[in-house]
Amino acid sequence: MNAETKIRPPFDAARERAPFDVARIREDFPILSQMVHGKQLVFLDSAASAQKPRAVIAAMTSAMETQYANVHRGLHWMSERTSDAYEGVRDKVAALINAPSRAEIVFTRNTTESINLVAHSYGRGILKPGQAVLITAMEHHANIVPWQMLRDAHGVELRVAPITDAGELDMEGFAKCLEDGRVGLVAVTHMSNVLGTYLPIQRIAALTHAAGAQLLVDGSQAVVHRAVDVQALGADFYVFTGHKLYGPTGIGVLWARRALLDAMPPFMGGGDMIGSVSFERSTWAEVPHKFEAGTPAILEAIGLGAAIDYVNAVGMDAISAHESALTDHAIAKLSEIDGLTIIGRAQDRGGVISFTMDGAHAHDVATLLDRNGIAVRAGQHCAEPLMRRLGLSSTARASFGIYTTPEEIDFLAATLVRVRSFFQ
Amino acid sequence: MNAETKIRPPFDAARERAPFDVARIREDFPILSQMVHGKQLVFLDSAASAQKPRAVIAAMTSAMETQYANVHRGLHWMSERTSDAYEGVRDKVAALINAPSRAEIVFTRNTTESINLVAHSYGRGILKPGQAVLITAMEHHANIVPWQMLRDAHGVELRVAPITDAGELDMEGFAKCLEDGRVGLVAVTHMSNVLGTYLPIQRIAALTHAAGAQLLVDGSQAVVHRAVDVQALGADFYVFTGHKLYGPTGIGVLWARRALLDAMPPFMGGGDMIGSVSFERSTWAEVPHKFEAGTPAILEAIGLGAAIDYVNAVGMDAISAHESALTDHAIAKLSEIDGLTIIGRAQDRGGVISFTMDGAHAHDVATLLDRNGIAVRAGQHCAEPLMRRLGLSSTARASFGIYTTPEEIDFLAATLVRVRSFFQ
Amino acid sequence: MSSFDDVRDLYQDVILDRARNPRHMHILDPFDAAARGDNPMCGDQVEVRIRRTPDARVAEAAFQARGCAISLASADLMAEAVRGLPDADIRALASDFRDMARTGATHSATPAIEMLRPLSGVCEYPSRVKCATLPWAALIAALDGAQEAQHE
Amino acid sequence: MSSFDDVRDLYQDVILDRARNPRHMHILDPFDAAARGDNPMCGDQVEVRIRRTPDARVAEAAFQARGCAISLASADLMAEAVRGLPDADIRALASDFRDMARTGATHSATPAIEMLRPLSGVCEYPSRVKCATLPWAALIAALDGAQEAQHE
Ligand SMILES: Cc1ncc(COP(=O)(O)O)c(C=O)c1O
Ligand SMILES: Cc1ncc(COP(=O)(O)O)c(C=O)c1O
Repeated sequence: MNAETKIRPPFDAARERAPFDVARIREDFPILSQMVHGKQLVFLDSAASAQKPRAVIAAMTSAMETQYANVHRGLHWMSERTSDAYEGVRDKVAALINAPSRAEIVFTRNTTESINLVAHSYGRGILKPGQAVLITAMEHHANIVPWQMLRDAHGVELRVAPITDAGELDMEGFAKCLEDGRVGLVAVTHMSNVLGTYLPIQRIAALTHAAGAQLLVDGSQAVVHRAVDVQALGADFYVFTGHKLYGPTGIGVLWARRALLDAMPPFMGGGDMIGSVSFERSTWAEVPHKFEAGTPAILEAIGLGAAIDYVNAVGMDAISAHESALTDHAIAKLSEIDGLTIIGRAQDRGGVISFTMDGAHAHDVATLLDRNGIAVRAGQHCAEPLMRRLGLSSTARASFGIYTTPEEIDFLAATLVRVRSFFQ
Repeated sequence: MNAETKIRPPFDAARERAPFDVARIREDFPILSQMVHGKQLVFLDSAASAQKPRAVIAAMTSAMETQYANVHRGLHWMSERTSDAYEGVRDKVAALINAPSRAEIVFTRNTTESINLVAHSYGRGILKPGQAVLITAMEHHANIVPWQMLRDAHGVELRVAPITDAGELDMEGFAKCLEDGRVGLVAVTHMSNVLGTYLPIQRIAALTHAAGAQLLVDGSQAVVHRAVDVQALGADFYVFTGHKLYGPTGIGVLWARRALLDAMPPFMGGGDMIGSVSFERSTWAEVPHKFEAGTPAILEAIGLGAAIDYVNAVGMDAISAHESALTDHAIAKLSEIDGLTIIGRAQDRGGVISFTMDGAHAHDVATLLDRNGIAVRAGQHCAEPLMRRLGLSSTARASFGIYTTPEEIDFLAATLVRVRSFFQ
Repeated sequence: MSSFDDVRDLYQDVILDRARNPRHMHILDPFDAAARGDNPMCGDQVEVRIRRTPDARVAEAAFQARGCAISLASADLMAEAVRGLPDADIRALASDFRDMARTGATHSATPAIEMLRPLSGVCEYPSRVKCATLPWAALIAALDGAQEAQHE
Repeated sequence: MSSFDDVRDLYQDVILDRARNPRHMHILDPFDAAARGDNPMCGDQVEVRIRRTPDARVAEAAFQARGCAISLASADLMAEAVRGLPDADIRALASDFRDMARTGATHSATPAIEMLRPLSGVCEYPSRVKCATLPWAALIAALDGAQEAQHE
């Protein structure tokens, strides 16, 4: 944690010391005052994508209005300033996850591209046919399909570690998957987007490394809800997506240890990622540029930087405490509802709650909630194999963010009671 | 053009009939009133990336403030409306380039990703080792490096069609490259980002198809300056990037004929691109979704839609006429300057002018211009092999946009005269 | 207490009743054609089976499904509406139904489409339209001799 | 007429003079070590060659280059500044120079760094810093026995 403190930019001190004030935070999110079907919006779909604070909108607007040009290429003022702003976000990301070096931060479109990049460059470049990739039974499609494509193209095996009925990783089963020493890469979610389960990454990392494999952690959900320290976790790759962290769409992050990035061949080719180009042969730029072909998502990186500043100013620990309290409150409230079943009961869990309701399909539940202004998600949540494992075809899912209030959860619970009687 | 007229959304009629009024247009671009080094900004680097009109900024801001959620996944109002907005942009893009179907419009990050997608999915999926990809000697790195990587991974040959000293495609040389019938794909720029040259795409398409190959056209520059009709051109793939078309970064387009997209395997795997997923086997969604893995650049697509509405409202033909006049004016003015050489003298050319100056390196020229508020680019312009072909190590490049004025060009010319004497 | 008045255009009594007590949700055996429809985004699945009359009309249709009230009610009403119809009429009906689900309006006013009209309210719920049309996609696939409806 | 007063911090007379008439831009042959530096973004190239004294100092340095005024002047002043120095001093000088190019300030005030001080103005022009440091990267590569400077 020392390194982290050193790298992190100074917070707005006044703000930092202020107690967590959700009413004040809500004022930072213009969309929260919108009406939906004539009702006040109650946005409980942050796990799919979070809303954006004014600071993010302002940062992007201000760049477009006052300081914009392509990066890395220009000798003129606008280009220099824009490059500084873009590159500066690498430092913010590095500090956020306590990465040892800004050069290890690669910008992508989203988590999905980050994982595909690794599946392509590390998968085809470093893994050998016959080796295996190990995932878990609770992964998002983004952490399944790229490995299937790698398997089919490159002849690696895809293994799946089992989970328990409580929705936790079956650690014995996981260890067994590593036993034959053929696993080269383990790729697991840090927090399940369906069950809310946090995986014990440090233990997983120890087992993974003992088996001689590398560890990729999908931080899409976790990085939003908790302070993340990739070094303390023992991850080798860590990926996440900007739009769930209150940032814009179109920007994601791949962090990997420098030695891995250096060893990996590039993913896409084009401008900005080259050393020199001739028709016969090209050489690659140093990391991270080697992995950023073409004009990057400049404005989106700037927006992500503002989002990181924002959560830092509020304080990741305060956010975490707020969401923990909300989650406990929600579990208590929803558990009282007759015929409602909460899916997953992991010890260590975050602000994502999936549930089913007897006699009412998740779609119908979601539609009725929507007509009351409440946005929840219903379906398979891009985790079809997990749903199959749980013996479910779909769930409704309420997920919380920095701006969620206990009153919203009470309203959700009250409305669910009405939904239940509507369908009975 | 009939189909085009039919598909295109109705313009703001009043605006459409108004004569092209550059002063009024400039008011739509807040950044143009910025000062740089205490001087009025004269932005002549639009070919690297264009500035953004208020309409684009407003569309993105408004989405974030009033109507945002993840797409394709939600049953709630915010998600439905956001999906409609995102999907609606496909229609706008299809109309812009007169694509036969909205399902043929794939959103990517930028031109570079679009070409890499084709190099990967069409290249590895359809082309056979031993076949060849034919490019030209005036391509941007984005249309060189992906094919080199394909060559090295998949055993196709990379051929390069020669250009003339005037900076045009050598049509005889091009035809010769097709003679042995081994070329499976031709990939050419529509307009050179260094020379301003437009390539005769219809003739190229005829030769390409006669040789049994498919044609990819890199429209990064052309689509900004001219009305593009992919069907009239005879292209099979057409790619461009949003940020040069007055849209945000982080969004690009791949158009391809449906039959090609259907035949191509996916590029990246993850959410939103699947039919169904099991650990054993996954199936893919229909096009275009098959090629859009993960949360797309939603806000950026919305911004691109606003940019397309904007250029439509001004009128692509009016823009084209304005820029033609500017280019003629600039060529006349710059040609008067002693010791200044304009690079390339193609018959059909657009608003991008590269030049060198005796006794002054392009960097030094760019720095001195910058100190006078004038943004030009200097260097190799991501086209190292072209520079080598021209026997140059770098050029300065002035490029024009919808907001460029003759007075700005006069100021450029006058300042260049001063630069020349400074270094003499 | 829980009237949800503003959703009664979608969840009409007929729909709720059919969803709770579908009349045609059973395994038809023997059968002459069958096909599945899947909506992988949400996990809905339906299998439609038909038996033919000697003159190639649909003698009976039945389904098995996992899905929401809208999809169950739609499947159930569909099974009833297509009984006794020749393929051509069923195709026309499917197309009219699809339009109704999207726009609320129909081209014809046959008894069959009238029976389906309680589902017209779905047009106000764009993301639910697929729930209503999935059984029809499966039925048409069965008529076509396909095993699976195409993903939309 | 064309004073461009505000760029005189960068383009001092020494710089313009050295760029126009470099004293050390020639092919040194024979030589003891050589390395290239490339800036592919902008097309600049430099090759630096050195000849050693019997006691392993730099007897002479010379360069061939294609580049802007800043890079030519920097290479030319460098060739002069490192003459007679042992490797350790050259490395220290290179590091001091790099800092000066970035920040305008130096750690030392040796005659060698003083000779390079006219280039300190480049710190105000962030995208030109590389132009000034490229010859130094090539020189250090030559001292290291490498053939090419690393891309930054
Ligand atoms: C002709 C051409 N092709 C490709 C590109 C690459 O575009 P992007 O960097 O947005 O991928 C550019 C612009 O840089 C270009 O001018
Ligand atoms: C755990 C997890 N992994 C991956 C993803 C994919 O993120 P994206 O769609 O931004 O690539 C998500 C979110 O959808 C997620 O929750």
